Amino acid sequence: METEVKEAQGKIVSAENPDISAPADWKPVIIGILCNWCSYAGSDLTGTSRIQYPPNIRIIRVPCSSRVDPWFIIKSLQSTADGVLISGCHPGDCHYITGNYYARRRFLVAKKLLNFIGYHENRVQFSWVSAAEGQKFAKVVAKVTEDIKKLGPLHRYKKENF
Amino acid sequence: MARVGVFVCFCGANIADFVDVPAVVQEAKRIKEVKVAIEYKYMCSDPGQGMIREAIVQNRLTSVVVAACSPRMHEKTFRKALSDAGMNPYMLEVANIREHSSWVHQKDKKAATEKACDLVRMAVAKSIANEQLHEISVPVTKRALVIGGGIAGIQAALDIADARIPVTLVEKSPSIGGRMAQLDETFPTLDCSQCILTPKMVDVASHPFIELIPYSEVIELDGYVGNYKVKIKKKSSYVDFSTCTGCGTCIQKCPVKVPNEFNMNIDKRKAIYTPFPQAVPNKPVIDAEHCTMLLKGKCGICAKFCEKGSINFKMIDEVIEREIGAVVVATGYDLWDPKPYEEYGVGRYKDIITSLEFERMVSSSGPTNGVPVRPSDGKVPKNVVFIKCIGSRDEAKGIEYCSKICCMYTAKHAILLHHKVHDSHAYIFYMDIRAAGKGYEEFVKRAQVETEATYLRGRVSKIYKKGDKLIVRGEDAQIGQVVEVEADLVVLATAITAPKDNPALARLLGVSYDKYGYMSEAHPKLRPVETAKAGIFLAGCTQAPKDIPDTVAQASACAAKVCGLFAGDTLKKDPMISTINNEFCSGCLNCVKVCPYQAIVTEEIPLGYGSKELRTVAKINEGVCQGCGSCVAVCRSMAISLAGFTDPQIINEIVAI
Amino acid sequence: MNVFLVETDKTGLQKFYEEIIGKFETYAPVEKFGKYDYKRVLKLSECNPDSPIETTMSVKPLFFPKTAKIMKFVEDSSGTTVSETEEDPFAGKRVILGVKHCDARGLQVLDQVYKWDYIDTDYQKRRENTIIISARCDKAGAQCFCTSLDYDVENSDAHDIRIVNGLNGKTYIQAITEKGETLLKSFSLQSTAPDVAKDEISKHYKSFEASFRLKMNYSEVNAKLQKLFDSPEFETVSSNCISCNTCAFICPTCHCFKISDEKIKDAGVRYKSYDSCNNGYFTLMAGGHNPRPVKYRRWRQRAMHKFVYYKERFGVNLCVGCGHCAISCPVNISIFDVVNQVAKV
Amino acid sequence: MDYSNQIREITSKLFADNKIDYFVGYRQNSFDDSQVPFLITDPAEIPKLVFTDKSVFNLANYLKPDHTKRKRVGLVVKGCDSRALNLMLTESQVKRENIYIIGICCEGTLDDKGQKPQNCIECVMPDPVVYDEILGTPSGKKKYTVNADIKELAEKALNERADYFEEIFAACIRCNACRHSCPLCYCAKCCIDQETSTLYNGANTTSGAMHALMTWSLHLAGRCVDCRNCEKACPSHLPLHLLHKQNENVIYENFQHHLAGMEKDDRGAFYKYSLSDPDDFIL
Repeated sequence: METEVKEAQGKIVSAENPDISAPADWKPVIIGILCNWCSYAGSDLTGTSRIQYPPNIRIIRVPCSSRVDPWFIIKSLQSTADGVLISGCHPGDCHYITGNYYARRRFLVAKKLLNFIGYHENRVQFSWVSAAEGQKFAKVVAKVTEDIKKLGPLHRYKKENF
Repeated sequence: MARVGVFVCFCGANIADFVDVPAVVQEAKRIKEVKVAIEYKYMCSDPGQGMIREAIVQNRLTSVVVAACSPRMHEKTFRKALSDAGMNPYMLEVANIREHSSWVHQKDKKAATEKACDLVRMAVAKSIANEQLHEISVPVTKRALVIGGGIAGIQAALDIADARIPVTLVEKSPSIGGRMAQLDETFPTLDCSQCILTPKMVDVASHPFIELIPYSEVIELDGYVGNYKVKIKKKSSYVDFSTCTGCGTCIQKCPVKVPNEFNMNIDKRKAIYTPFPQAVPNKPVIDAEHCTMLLKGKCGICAKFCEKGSINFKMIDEVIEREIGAVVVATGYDLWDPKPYEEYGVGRYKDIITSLEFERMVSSSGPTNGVPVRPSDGKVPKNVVFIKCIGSRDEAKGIEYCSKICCMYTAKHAILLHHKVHDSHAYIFYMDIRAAGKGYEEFVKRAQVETEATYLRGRVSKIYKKGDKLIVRGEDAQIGQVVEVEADLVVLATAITAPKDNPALARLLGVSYDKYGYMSEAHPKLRPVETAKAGIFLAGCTQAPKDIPDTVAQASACAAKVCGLFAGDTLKKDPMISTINNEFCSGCLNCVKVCPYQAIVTEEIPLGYGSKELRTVAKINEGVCQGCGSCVAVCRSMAISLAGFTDPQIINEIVAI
Repeated sequence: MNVFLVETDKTGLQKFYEEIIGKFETYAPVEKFGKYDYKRVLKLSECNPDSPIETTMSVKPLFFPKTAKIMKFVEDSSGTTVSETEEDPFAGKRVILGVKHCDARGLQVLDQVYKWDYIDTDYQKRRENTIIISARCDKAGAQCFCTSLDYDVENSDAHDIRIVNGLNGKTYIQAITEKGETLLKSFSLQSTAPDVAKDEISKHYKSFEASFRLKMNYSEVNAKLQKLFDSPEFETVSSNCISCNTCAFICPTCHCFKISDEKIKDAGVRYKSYDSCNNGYFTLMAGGHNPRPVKYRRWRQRAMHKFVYYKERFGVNLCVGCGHCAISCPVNISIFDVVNQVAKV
Repeated sequence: MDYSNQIREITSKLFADNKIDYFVGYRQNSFDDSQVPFLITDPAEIPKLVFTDKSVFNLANYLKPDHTKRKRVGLVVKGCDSRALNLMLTESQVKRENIYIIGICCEGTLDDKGQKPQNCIECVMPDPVVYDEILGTPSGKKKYTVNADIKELAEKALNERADYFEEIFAACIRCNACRHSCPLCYCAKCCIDQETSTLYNGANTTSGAMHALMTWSLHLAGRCVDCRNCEKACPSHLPLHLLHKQNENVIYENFQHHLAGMEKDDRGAFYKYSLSDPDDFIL
């Protein structure tokens, strides 16, 4: 059961802990891990087409979504990120033939497990974006950013304040 | 201690208008490892690159970050700049502040600048963990294997051999020639198929750089690009080709008659046979399934009459091995069996034939000496109905794709019919006329004008018999009415399918194939000739349906690819591939299971330092690895790392934000 | 010596505890996930320090926590700046209730290593500021063997205040150290010190001592072990050890640690965390050599360190006989069995 | 169930025929009714071998080279243990010809309190799936049920669940007993106890423990056989099965009812895929 995400009096309440809140103009940090051949190329196309999207995402390039080990997600969530987006080629389009099929399995289990231990399911999202889908990439980023903004700041398991 | 240089590009106004470049430079300068941070109008220009080179030398940099456009754009340019300055080119990282910042956050300069700063910080952090990488060279065996001796295989073999590269050509049947040898004339020029094909077949047989192994199959392929080992099973022909002169006496004397598959079973051949008179090699083989001597141990007439004593009933299959560097797959196509079209009476009415049967009939060397006849009564047909898209573009009964050549060969058949039977009339039921190609549309026009064939747009719903005629009922969509045509003969333009052995062969070769059984190219547009497995190329219909000119073009492209592969003594490869630290490897070999390229093999290493006991660990085959990183993510003990995208590099990026 | 001894009963003791919890930062064994560990308590009802409770972890983490920040650092163009961490969360004035005497003894043993060579000021401060109130065990556990070692359990001075449940239904609160005495006095308790109390305490000890299942001759074992470094028995006794490290992590006297840095952006922290010599690569060196690659060598190190080396260097046995390790061991290896079996020859 | 005598007989024969170098079984603990793993190389020790419903520990753990040095080993396995063994075989950790397996058709073990533990109640496969010799009568595969704890937790509010797990991770002391007691954690170097702390949080902080336990459970996802060696070894008594069972549920429901190690040559769920795997969670 997911808790209702609350937005109270101009403050954004953390989805995982109602005691924590942030001002309404709080900006989330999202780490995007993109496969080189489809999604990274797609995000480049978003740029070349000058399609605008929210500036909260920081993109990391990997060769294939199958390179993404679930602990990258955990590490990201423990660092500055409030959310993670991982994107790869559509099923069947993987530059490396089958990489995204293996990745898809790991992502599903990791996402469910993270949700189980208390991360809102929208903290970690996945998408298939092809090299031609510049528009889709912008839409995905906008959606993910919007979702995570609603969830408020992530505070659990953050590295202790240095 | 890392010494990083950061070079931020204005990209004219592209970056500078939306990102505060000097602020990014200032931010970069705050990072501990950054020893120099410079901004410039166009980093990719000569002066820009010059600045990078100069800074590398002056500041004794250990890695370089260029904050500019996408790495997919100029990574190579800047790597070269590093190289020119005497630095390992892989010590470069590109922060994509144009496509990922200035162009997509044009309304918020502050946020775009912040993001650019983060991207630079990430790139700096990653570059600190970069390792010096060196191009990998793999030795090559300069011999190509061509599988299939149709026009695709012939063309590829000849082109490669002409470049003085030895070729082994493996053909399943006793002769090369393939489907093209069965054709009478070819569209759109109507030149005789045999006339243009046989010289090439002879060239193959006589080429000093081609080793032709007919009547054989590939049974095993090992190794990787440049270094394959292939096992070829030479089926027993029971005829010693080295002594056989091809005189043909044995064929004449053989008492066993068997349906002739070359002529689509319209006539008969002998149990010892050559598929067709111009066969190459022109040596007979014994069909073990039908030879009475082999089946029952009686007969042996052929051996009695063979002056050279070339017939050896005790001959057995032989496996030969070759070391090769590249493979061209050219296995051609099969024809779709129209049996599911029950409403047409396929199988019930003898006078419904397939297009290739028609083709054999109109061939002057064919079973009916070039005159089409009705299989039921041997009469020459007057009204012939051709139905296109039998199996093609039919999700319900056949396959979804268009077989590409049927429109053209049906037009050809209309012309051939007209030539052979002057008072005949052709009716052609079609869905569309797809005549894209040089001279193709003109050819269809010619067929329509010259033969006055009736083109009827619509599907045939039913065929039934009325007397000795077949009544073809279909819709003429142009007038919106049901039409019925009285036909002497119905010719079905059946679809092209992948050879039924294709999936098995694809698995054996380690290349992927689609749901229809066609082998998959590496990229549908930009790498239509290569497969995902390096060193294996596709020619002709083994990849998708295509006509002769396309097939020949693809075959020549394969040859160019093979020649390119063999151009140097070694192959040069991108070093961004996986490596295994075998001390960490626990030998679970799950990496082997997920590798799409079979690039991971096993090796035995001592159990401990100086130990005589061995344990099995995984090992990356550098020649094959494409650097996807699938293995890295499944390696639980972190024994595998992917150069260029190592765990420390990615984690450095994550924690730098 | 002037003995400060208060005779009271169950209710008096409850009142005493309540008063302590009200006045001090108090820790006591608290249940969580079905086992007891020392946690901060705010109400007496949260814990039950009356009779000693078998905790999984010893009291060690309150002085040598499982992880602690040892410094902070910031990196920028001027280089790396190191700074102190914020205040030590364990440095305040504290009282710990319900400590078993073996646990308390463990701290005494640890003191030796912390004041030798490098003086760990954090540890010293935590020790100085803490008062340990110990309830003497009524009955020995199945894995206990504290009475067989080199220290006087009856007159142990490892804790500041001792609570004894007399056989006569009375309860006795005894100050052992000056710190303890000051505390008791500050609670306006009077030393009644009747002789009967001393007798009761002594009687209680006798019955406690009689309840031990495990007994050994310490000096003999110690003497023998010194010569048994090459004993093949180590291999046998460690055969079913799965090298899980549990024993070291929960041991009241194990004090090995590792150092790790964690960094985000340009700032980071250096941590000191528990480690264990049972870990396969605890001794792995940068060049790849590992002097203890197999588990029997690691077990030998563990046993010898506990029973020989530490004694040689500091004059006290490192093992305090609490039996924590044997209880927590998933395959029930007891250090008692190990040393006895090796020394049997 | 008591197979002590049969096991002693088989073991004597194995040693007599020189088929094994080690035998791994159980022996009675000296002072209570629990049992401990017992490795023997000497047939004289055979009389000490026992097997009853107190034989809890998953002995497949002792096939790790550290314990039996890749020698020929005979061992006793219950249903869950044999599934782990199956995976160890698939993952080339042991050679089939080097082990002699006595499979027990398990009727469920008993914990310290004499109760049947949860994993035995919910056991899917009490019979051995790989063995050379089988003792007892096979009762067949059982229906898979979703663990009650998981259901209960999944129904809780997100922040309650988060609080609960934060307590668990805070209580972890990162001794890695869980990893060492797991037969499938055979890696020569485990990523979660590697000292590369910039990659893996090396410190025993709550976040470090969360990272380590999560990664560990994901490495066992689709491989865990629910023997609960880890949980029994955990000195902090953490309910580690929650993580594993959660993954098992997701995998069972989404990936063709995959259960680890049930069949010969079964790969862990992450080392294969199906084109029809769920895609609906992906944007």
